[in-house]
Amino acid sequence: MIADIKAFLSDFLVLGDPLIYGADISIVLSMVAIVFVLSYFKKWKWLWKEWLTTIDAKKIGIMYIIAALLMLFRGGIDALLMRSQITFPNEGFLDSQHYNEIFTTHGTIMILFMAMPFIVGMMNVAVPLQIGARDVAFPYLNALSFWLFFVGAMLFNLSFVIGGSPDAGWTSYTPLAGAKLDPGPGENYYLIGLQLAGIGTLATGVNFMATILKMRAPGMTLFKMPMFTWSSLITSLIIVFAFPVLTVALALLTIDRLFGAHFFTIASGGSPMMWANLFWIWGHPEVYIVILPAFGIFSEVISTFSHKKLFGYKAMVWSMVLISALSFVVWLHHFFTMGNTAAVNSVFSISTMAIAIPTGVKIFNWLFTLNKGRIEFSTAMLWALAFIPNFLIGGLTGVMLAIAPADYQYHNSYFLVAHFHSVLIGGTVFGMFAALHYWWPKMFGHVLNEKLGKISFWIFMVSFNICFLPMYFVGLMGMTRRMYTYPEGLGWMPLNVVITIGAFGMGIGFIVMVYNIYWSARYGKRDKTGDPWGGRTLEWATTSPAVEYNFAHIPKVETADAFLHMKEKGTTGQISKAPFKPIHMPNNSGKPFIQAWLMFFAGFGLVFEWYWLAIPAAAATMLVMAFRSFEYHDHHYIPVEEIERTESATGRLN
Amino acid sequence: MKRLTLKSLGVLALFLVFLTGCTNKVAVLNPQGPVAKQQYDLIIWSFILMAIVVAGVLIIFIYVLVRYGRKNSKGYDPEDEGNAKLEALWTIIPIIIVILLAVPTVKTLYGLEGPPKPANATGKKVEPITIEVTSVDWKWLFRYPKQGIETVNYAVIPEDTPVKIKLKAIGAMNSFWVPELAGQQYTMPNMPMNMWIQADHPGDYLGRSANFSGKGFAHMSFHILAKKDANFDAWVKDVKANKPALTMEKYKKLLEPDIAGEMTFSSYPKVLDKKDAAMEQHMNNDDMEGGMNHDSGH
Amino acid sequence: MSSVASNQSNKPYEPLEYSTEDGRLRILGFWIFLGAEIVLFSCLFATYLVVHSHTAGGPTSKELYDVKEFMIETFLLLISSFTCGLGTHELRRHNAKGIIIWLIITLLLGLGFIYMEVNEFVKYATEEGATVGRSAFLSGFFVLVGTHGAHVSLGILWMTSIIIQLAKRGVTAVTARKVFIVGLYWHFLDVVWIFIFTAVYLTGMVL
Amino acid sequence: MMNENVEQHNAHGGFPWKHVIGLILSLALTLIALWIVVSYSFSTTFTLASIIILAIFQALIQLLFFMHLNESKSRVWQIIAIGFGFFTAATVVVGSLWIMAYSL
Ligand code: HEA
Ligand code: HEA
Ligand code: CUA
Ligand SMILES: [Cu+2]
Repeated sequence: MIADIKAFLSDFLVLGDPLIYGADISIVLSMVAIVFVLSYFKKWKWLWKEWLTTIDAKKIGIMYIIAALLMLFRGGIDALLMRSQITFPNEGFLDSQHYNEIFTTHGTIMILFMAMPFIVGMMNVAVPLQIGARDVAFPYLNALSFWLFFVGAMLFNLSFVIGGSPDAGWTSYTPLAGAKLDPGPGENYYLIGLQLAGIGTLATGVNFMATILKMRAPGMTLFKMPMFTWSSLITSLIIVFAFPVLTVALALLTIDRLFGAHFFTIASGGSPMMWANLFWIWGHPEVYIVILPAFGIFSEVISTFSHKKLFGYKAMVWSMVLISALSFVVWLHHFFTMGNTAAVNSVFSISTMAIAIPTGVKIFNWLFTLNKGRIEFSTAMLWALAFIPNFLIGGLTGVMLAIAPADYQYHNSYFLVAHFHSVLIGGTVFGMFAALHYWWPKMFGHVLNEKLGKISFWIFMVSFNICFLPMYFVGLMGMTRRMYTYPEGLGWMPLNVVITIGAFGMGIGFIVMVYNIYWSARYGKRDKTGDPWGGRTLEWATTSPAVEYNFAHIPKVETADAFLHMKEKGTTGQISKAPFKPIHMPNNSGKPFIQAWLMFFAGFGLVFEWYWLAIPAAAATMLVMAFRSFEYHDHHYIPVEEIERTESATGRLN
Repeated sequence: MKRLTLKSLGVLALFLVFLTGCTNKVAVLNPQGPVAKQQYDLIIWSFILMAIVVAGVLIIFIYVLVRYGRKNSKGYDPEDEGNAKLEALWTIIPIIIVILLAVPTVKTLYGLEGPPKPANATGKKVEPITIEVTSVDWKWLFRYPKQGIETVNYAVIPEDTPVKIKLKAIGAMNSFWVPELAGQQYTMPNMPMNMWIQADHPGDYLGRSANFSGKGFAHMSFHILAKKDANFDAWVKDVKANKPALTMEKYKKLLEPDIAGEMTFSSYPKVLDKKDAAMEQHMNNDDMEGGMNHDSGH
Repeated sequence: MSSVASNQSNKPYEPLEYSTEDGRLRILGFWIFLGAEIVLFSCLFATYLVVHSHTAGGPTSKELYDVKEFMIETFLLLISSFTCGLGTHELRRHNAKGIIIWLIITLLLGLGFIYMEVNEFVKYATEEGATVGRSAFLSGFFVLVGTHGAHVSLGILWMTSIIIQLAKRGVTAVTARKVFIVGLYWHFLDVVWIFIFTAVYLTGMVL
Repeated sequence: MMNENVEQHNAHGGFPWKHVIGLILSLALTLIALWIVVSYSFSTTFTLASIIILAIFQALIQLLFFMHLNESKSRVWQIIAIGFGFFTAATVVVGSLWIMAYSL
């Protein structure tokens, strides 16, 4: 009996690795600490009422962003562990299995659990405000999206301590990731964790498309929308049409692994390449999902801090539309080297290169927005400016990869690794950092310290180049990705040392940023006006942080840069002036939280093939949905007195 | 702000040094055969075009920052919102660049389908040789069907001779990459593929798997030894005379997941030749029911 | 009910399900979701078609499919789509009873379809040894057709819940929207079936 | 736009002609497709091409006659959503078949 339990535990828990014991201990300790702090300050009820059951997009956005920062930390630690292992030849810091798990979780977490929630978080924070709406179209669904993402991320991270992490790369190619070559729960975690988060993301896409299409303030025609809203609309569109593909790919591989089907196996006629095909049909649009919102943010930031209209507004919009359509017809460039005919490779080579054209249009429009401007080098602006040359390098190396015969030489080498970090960090991460500094006052009511912000910017940005530029060369020297070690005598060592130094430098830059967050929360300048930067769009028309209902009166829009126009006309006061009408708001609800956690248990059951857990949990999920369907009283009115009280508390009424 | 752009220029300069100077260790930029050479030419051509784009963008970037980055710079115009001519310009130039890239890309793609053209000026046509390359977890098997030889983790080829590589996989996918001789192709179970390599000079060219295949992946490197024609024939003779035969038992052992050193066999089980396709299928199957009579129609 | 019918008498008539902001939003949202569903099914179709010939020595499509069976399944669904449409038609006339009757007929037809499909699957598995794990072709077949079947089953549960709500509350802006949306879903599943009918069954007879 | 809605109203006043026509058309198209296949009198290419075209018409019938794709103030967006869905779907199916042609 005891032996049975022991055997079970040693399978269940990941044993025998000091690093993981360390993680176990720190997880337990931080859990205990959280529970203690919450109980000590009697915050349980507050947590439940204000956060866990909230369906206010602004708060959901903040939760997304917190999750994203935590995941950036986790993914960053993974990165530093990897770098430590491959700095010198023949190191023994991590063994092969461990290294494989780490790059898999690093890539997966960074893209799906860091970049995605960061973006969706920013959309939640800014889009309803920018279009002058009170919330998103489906607030309840929005909360469900968040909690699905959250439990997906939790499930994925759990693999580290229970059962073992996935180890087949974030791309999870079959047959390597199939049941035969990769038995055990690790890969199941990947499949189910991504599935949960992916469904949440799909719902977000639907939600934001409906929000932006239908809930804009009166007068805000499509071509008067702020650029971030435009980018969110187009990103949502890509999400809606790309994520179902991920859903299917994951489901098919799950069915292969759990129920013995033969989609991607080698045996019984399965087609391993079909996985690569489906994965990239989703995967390529995915990289534009994570870059387009960043483009939108750069447009906002560059225009705001050049104190000038965005140059070529229409071209900016149409180039994004074109990018979104093209993003669905280029996926094969990720497997040029899988023996395709020359015709296939030619077509996909050219379609890929074509994306350079609309992207170039955007780059030049940003440059010409700066032109004739009055450039103010705020921290947010520095991130936006640094984006231009850094992303340029990444984009151009992308075009080099798009040349199929040349890709035969670059594919899966560090040249590729360098490319995608250039665009993911130089584009997406820089964009998110710009957004963080830009919208921080809108989220929390105080600005981040500029000096610390600039220090962290310079450290991070310079280290980023020290880290990733040499990677292009090690790639050309023949170093392939996903090698847990390399032999001596190939001349790869010096550059790898430089790369690792850069990686740690980025860590330091990030620490300064975190310190800035802490410092500013305590001492940072409070933003009383709601408009700290001389903003141009509607989110700056309301208070910082925005009140629950966003705007006491829905603003009327006449031009693009609506708020700037109001300021020029002197009509800004109208948004918060009496007389008020009661405001219709949806009720908070615990159901999304509960439903998501039920799905977590269903997922956990599937990971270990414990159907006694999976089936009841899934059934309970359906039950919650049925309850929801029968729920008719899910909204309330904020009475006029309360609006008056809130508005005068913000000092906007007298 | 200037620091940022200067740095980018520095980086560019560094890149140029790498291109012109010590490229011996930079395998991709050191092509040693016609296949790699074609790819190298494309790389250089694309690099030149990219450098032009970088220069163009950086010049504008530096100009606007320097000109409009000061507190009281003249020419501030908050209403400046577009310029049809300029916008047309930066749509058309990229289109031209893309065309300049696309044409040689397509040409090269079709060119790579056949054997490389003879490299030396004599232009004499040489009979290609064929090597069947199979990746197994985690080693490379090289089979010379005509010579009847099998080697592990290294292969010998005659110089200036097109070598047809037939790629197969048992187990996970890998990718066959010898950067100095040719860009890679995947090895895939159930999908035999071909590629060509050719070496201009005798030498020892390092290759490795470029596609992750599990625990032993990092150790999946191999050597391609190019020899003068006569030496190649001598090597074949020597192997035939002095090396052991690959038995079925030994072969099955090789298929087990493990890393291995270099090995040489004077022959391999003939059954592998005959029931080649069926045999690979068999080895790849995880259950035996579908086994040998799997339709290998493709 | 009468209060709803007479509202906004000065404005031109607007179907009830579009009469509130919430209703309009949800209907648009559902259309967008259907766009996503199209892509979801397209991946299953692509996979099925790619592995169609990979039978690994097991049963082939020609051996399995039975014209009579899949034609009956097709007619059941086509007619149910029609009766569901009549439900929406009654909705526009604010006739709760009419809606409920047509929706129940739709449900029965749907149940008939599911019954036939389950029978078909069981027959394949028991008589021909054709299971998901037999070959790539069969994996593709069962998962594509099964996903559609799962959608139909879900639709049945959903429609049942809406019939109950309608019986309890009559035709209001909210129930109208729900009836309309479940109708969209049902018609959509018919569209998917048409493609299954074409790309799986009919094509399976040819190739 | 308002006029459209009025029309909708009238269309729903009496006998559901639109639905009946939709049903008849869809049954007819189904039977034609079946006949093309079971008559075995056409080339494979022609058979496949024609049944695919018939299926697309069927889908349009459902969308227009039963699903009211073409009504409401957001019909542009509805049509774009469905249209982009079909664009992606076609890309996925045709692209995959082309790429994986070696194994068909
Ligand atoms: C934010 C994410 C992001 C972005 C924006 C991009 C953008 C691009 N990517 Fe990248 N890519 C990734 C993330 C991203 N990529 C990831 C994660 C992978 C690897 C995944 C893995 O295998 O793990 C990858 C892999 C990848 C490959 C596969 C390589 C291989 O596996 O061998 C290719 C090949 O074509 C490619 C190409 C491109 C191109 C052409 C662009 C273009 O969109 C770039 C366009 C921009 C410019 C070109 C610069 C500005 C333009 C001008 C100034 C105009 C003038 C220029 C010209 C005319 C050239 N990418
Ligand atoms: C948005 C996505 C994203 C981001 C931000 C990053 C960020 C980083 N990545 Fe990542 N990476 C990927 C996406 C991303 N990566 C993907 C998709 C892969 C492919 C995976 C696969 O092959 O399957 C990959 C693979 C990958 C590899 C290749 C591994 C291999 O193939 O063997 C390497 C190697 O150096 C690497 C390094 C880094 C580094 C150094 C950072 C740094 O930028 C990280 C910097 C951040 C921090 C460091 C913050 C954390 C702070 C602390 C931890 C505080 C403590 C600090 C100190 C002690 C100094 N990444
Ligand atoms: Cu008319 Cu339904
Ligand atoms: Cu891509």
